[in-house]
Amino acid sequence: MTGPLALFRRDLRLALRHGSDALAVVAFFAFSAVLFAFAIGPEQLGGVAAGAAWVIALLSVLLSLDRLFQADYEDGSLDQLALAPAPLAAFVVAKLAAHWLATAIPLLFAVPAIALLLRLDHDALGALLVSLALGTPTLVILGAIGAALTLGARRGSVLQALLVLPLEVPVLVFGAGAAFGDPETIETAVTVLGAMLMAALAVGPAAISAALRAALS
Amino acid sequence: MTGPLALFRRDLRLALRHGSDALAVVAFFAFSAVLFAFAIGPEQLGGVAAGAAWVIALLSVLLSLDRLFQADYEDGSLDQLALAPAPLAAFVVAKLAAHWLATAIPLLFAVPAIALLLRLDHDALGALLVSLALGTPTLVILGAIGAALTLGARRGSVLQALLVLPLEVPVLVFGAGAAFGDPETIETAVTVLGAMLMAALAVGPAAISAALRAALS
Amino acid sequence: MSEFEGTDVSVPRGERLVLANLRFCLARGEVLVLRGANGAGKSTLLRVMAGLVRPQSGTVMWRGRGIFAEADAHRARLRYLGHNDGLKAALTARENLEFAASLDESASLDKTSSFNESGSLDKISLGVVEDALARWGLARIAETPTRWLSAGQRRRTALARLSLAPRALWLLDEPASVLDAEGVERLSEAVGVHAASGGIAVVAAHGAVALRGAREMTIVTPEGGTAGASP
Amino acid sequence: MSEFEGTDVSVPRGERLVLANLRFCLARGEVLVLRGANGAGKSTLLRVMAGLVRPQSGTVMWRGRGIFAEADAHRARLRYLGHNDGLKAALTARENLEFAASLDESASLDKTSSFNESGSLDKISLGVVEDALARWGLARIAETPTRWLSAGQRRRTALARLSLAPRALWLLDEPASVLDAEGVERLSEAVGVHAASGGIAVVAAHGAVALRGAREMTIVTPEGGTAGASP
Amino acid sequence: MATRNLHRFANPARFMRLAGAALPWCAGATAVLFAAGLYLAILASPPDYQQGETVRIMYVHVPAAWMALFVYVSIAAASLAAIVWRHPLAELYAKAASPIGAIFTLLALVTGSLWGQPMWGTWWVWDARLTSVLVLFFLYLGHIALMDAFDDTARGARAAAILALVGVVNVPVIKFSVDWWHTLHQPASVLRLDGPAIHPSMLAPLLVMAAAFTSFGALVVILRLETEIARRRARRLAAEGAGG
Amino acid sequence: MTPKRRRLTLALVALVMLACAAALMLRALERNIVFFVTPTELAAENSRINQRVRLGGLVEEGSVLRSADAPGAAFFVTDGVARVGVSYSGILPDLFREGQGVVVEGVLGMDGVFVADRVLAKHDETYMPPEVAEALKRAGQWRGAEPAP
Ligand code: HEM
Ligand SMILES: Nc1ncnc2c1ncn2[C@@H]1O[C@H](COP(=O)(O)OP(=O)(O)OP(=O)(O)O)[C@@H](O)[C@H]1O
Ligand SMILES: Nc1ncnc2c1ncn2[C@@H]1O[C@H](COP(=O)(O)OP(=O)(O)OP(=O)(O)O)[C@@H](O)[C@H]1O
Ligand SMILES: [Mg+2]
Ligand SMILES: [Mg+2]
Repeated sequence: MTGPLALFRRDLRLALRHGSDALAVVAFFAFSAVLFAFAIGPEQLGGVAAGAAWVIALLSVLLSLDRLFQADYEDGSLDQLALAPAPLAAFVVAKLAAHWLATAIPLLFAVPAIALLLRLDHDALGALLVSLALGTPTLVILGAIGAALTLGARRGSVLQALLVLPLEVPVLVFGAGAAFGDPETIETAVTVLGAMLMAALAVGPAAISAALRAALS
Repeated sequence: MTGPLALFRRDLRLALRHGSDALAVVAFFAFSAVLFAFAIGPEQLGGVAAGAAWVIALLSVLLSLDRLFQADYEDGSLDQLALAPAPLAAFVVAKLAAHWLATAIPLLFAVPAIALLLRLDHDALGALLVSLALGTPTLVILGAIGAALTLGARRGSVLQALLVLPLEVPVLVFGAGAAFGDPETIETAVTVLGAMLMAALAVGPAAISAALRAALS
Repeated sequence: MSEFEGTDVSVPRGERLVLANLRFCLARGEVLVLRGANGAGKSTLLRVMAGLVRPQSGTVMWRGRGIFAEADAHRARLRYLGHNDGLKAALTARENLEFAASLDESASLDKTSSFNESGSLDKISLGVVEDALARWGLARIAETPTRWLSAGQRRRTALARLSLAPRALWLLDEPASVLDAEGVERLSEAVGVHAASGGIAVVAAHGAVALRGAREMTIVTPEGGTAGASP
Repeated sequence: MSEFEGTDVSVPRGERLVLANLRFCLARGEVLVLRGANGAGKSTLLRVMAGLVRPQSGTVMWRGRGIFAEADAHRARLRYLGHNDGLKAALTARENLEFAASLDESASLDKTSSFNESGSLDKISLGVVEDALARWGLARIAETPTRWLSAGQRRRTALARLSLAPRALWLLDEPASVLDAEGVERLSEAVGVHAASGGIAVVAAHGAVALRGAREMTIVTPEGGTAGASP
Repeated sequence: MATRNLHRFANPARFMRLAGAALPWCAGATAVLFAAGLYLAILASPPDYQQGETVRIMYVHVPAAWMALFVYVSIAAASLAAIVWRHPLAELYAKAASPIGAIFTLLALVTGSLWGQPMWGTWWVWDARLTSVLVLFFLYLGHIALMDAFDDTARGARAAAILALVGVVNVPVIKFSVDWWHTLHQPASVLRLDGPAIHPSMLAPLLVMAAAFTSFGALVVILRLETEIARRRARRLAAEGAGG
Repeated sequence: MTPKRRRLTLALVALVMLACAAALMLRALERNIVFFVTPTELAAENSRINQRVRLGGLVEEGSVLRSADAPGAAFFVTDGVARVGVSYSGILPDLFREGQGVVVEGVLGMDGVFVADRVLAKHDETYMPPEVAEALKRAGQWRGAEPAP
């Protein structure tokens, strides 16, 4: 499994060196939170802050996903990955893990600051962090399915949004639910998010690698 | 001026055929509005809808800007444009106009539908439309300066791009102000937005074409 | 008489000079083949000649006037083809050429043009595009998005830009690299016609080239920071 | 004895068959040069041989076993180089090769490997990478991001992957296209050594190739929906 | 040579002979079943003890919802066959069936909404059943869009097949959402463990209508399959003609 | 052999994950993810006061008070254990009647009265002609409307 590990390291390095995508996600997140705080005003913020934070986080994570495989596809790297001895699904997992680490982790670090800005209380912050930590990997996997399916398609990214939207809504509903609710709903929601992540992990890599092979053929 | 006109038509055609970036913006806009409705729940939506709609619209317009010149740069088209007989600044204006038309106009058309979804009232819708129509071109120009500076990204220009970002905040603040406030603030805000657009138009194209030439040399 | 000449051209790349005190001198109707090892600086020199890269020192002149001082005029007289084809993958070969043709039109109206008989702009460029497609053997695949074309078909589409309008200066960076024998034939014929009508062509190339009457210039990979050219 | 063979291979692209009932047959140590006009289907055939494209009909076999049935084993025995170099522009040549080397390692540990003397994985691959860089004349530019390299330097980096680990089958799509004379020399030597040690190489090429003892096969552009190959 | 080119459609051709024979029967069955079903549903069945005459929406809503699910499952099965065995007909079936499935889904959504307004007091709520059916509708749309988003039909078919398989998770969610969650939508009346909770006088028309919908679906799928195969053949011939 | 075993392992891992997913889902479902809360649940949580909630249950028999000149009504919603008083001033759906399932949307005030701004009728899966319903009632086999599970 050195191959996938190497891909993981390479993608992280690209994210750090090039910086554009990974940092853009956090910048986008912070930026939108500030805008939100401005646009909505402190009085009304309380009730909706957690939900808003979730939506913003989701949008930020989605942001760079539509080009997840594009660069590798265009410069021929994807050919090399598809022809490497390790199974393509393993490379997919490595790539998604690197993407998640490079985007979601900085985002999680930014969340407390954002929470302050949006006047989230302590419990809500905890719930938000937990639900984001559990929900974002699922979002990444689902988005990657869309990205792989639409690789080389006409109107790729619109199509991707169309494909991914219905699949991601449930994640958001439970994620936001967890961030909002009382302890008991939080526990339920967290369990459901966990279940969704497991299911996405079980189905995602195989589906993605099948879609990538189709794109290359 | 047939050259810039041809570029304008080509970019629009690419946007419609490929859809990749331009239509994605509208998809993203609709997508986030739906997500908002889900995450916040219809009950609490009323008070925050206008602000949310505005933030989402702005984020959508910003979305594809960072890759505005990337494709042309990588496939060699930018070389051809820089060597065409018409001045590069004219091509830049054509490109930005096409981008704005392909992203902001569909977005403005989508706004009423989204307003329905978010249960916005009539006045807020009007103010939102006006402020977006005036504010988005400025955002596009400022974002394009950043995009041109980061093209071929040596660290220095990333820094420069970071300097451009704060310029967008005032646009956002006044835009949001216009969409929210009472008629009088709206008038002020609209005037300020107009002034900003003029300034951006005066400085932007020259700055952008200089940055592009630097990236190509 | 030298139409296009450069003196003492030095260009730094990264920490070192890629081109150092290089000179060239081209008369009307001349074809220059640039040779040199990989990384010697052929592409860099072509970009200098196009006016895309401004040398750190030295001058590049057309009929005795600096090309950077008269950048607009210089752009209007040249055609450049780089390592990248400069095509949009989503557009067909015809659409790509139509676009290239309309980029020229502002110029061809200003200058004496070879097709100023009559008709609307669109009609003119349509005829020209049709012609260029035929001349490069692209008629049958003109309606396929260039994304699906083979490497050589794409290169031909890029080269077909040469046939859109007469230009005094052609700068071609390894134009034959993925062409088949017939493509190379068409290319050398095109360059021949161009030179015969008084045009100048600078062509970077490796290996044998079938350009009749071409002069060769080898760019020497700089050793110890010094670069030169052996004519 | 034929090691690698294909029978009746047909591949549709768009609405028509690009390859129709094509057959090939390669013994150990054999080098096959694919020829054919632009768009004839050379690249397509190489992708079929790599197992990337599954033909609509026909079989491709290695030692009598279908390559698609044993896809993993087939991937582990081949090295493919397409029109695109498959390099990351932000990484240096060395980093790109290190990455390529670690992609192989899972395989080279499973199989008999030519460099299993000792040392940690990292050390092994470092030595191999150093070696490959030197063998393709890249030592001096190994630390430059490939974004800044010349076209030929980038192609050499891509080719240097061939020297990372021994593979039974090389599939090279116009590998010499932007190489200088010295680069072509290195390439033909590498192919020669590969063939001498029993490896098979399939090389798409236009123009003259300096591959000793190579067999040629021309892919004919299909007319009226029929394609064939003249061996 | 020519036979080899047609190899891909040899199998469908044989199938289409069978389908061609079945077509008139299908058309006849559809006409008869619809006539009987509509008569039973509109004239011959009683009103409900609670809902009154509004209950007649059921005779459209429920068969449409069933068909929406059934067609999706069949597409997923065909997609599996297309991916694993590369069966040419499977891919064609998926392409032919998915717009029909989308229409049935839309019909279920619209009739459900129309029914919800008088019965529940709202056109729409975001409960688990309604939301998951909406997701199904979007999946159908995505499937259709993906099918012809590529210049290469084979590529579109593969992508769509993968999507169809991924989307299968949604089917049990739709079916069991009413049991798993507190939904506004009612639990199952017909397909439930302790027998139908619908009086036979209303169950009979419902089942007849369901049969009518099924045979109508089959009819349209066969027609679409025929046109698709004919179109592909024509395009292939045209391409070969242009080549020569 | 090796690749085959690897594929098998991958398939097994996927299966295990799916099993985990199912297990987690079942665990979550024990708690019943809610479109609405029941009166008992509402009573157990004071935290819900002054927040918007959806409350589901049956309209208690004999509890409905309507005023003659305005639409709307006041009634109790019960799940057989606890009950909550609801006031509503909008138009009621056709199916709203005593003993029938409802979902009401609104805010629980400090005084314990639930002020609804939306009332949705919920009905069960039973369909029959009115005569049959009558007959069943007369025969004493009427199960009546049950609260939703
Ligand atoms: C937009 C709103 C609605 C949607 C999307 C919807 C969706 C569905 C679906 C997917 C099924 C099939 C479930 C299965 O096979 O188990 C179904 C069945 C059914 N629906 Fe709806 N429905 C809606 C509104 C309604 C309304 C308002 C009513 C009645 C007041 C209703 C009554 C029924 C009945 C009686 C069944 C048959 C249950 C069974 O399978 O035994 N639906 N609905
Ligand atoms: N989607 C498609 N629609 C139509 N034609 C296609 C499509 N995809 C590929 N083709 C055609 O298939 C052929 C593919 O050729 P391939 O790339 O294998 O050529 P090649 O022999 O490698 O040519 P070159 O020498 O130019 O590299 C081309 O003629 C191309 O136009
Ligand atoms: N930013 C940079 N840092 C260091 N070196 C650079 C940089 N940019 C370019 N170079 C070097 O400058 C030279 C550019 O060469 P150029 O592309 O002109 O070569 P060429 O003669 O066209 O080669 P080829 O035959 O391979 O196309 C290369 O040696 C390259 O490594
Ligand atoms: Mg070069
Ligand atoms: Mg090729």
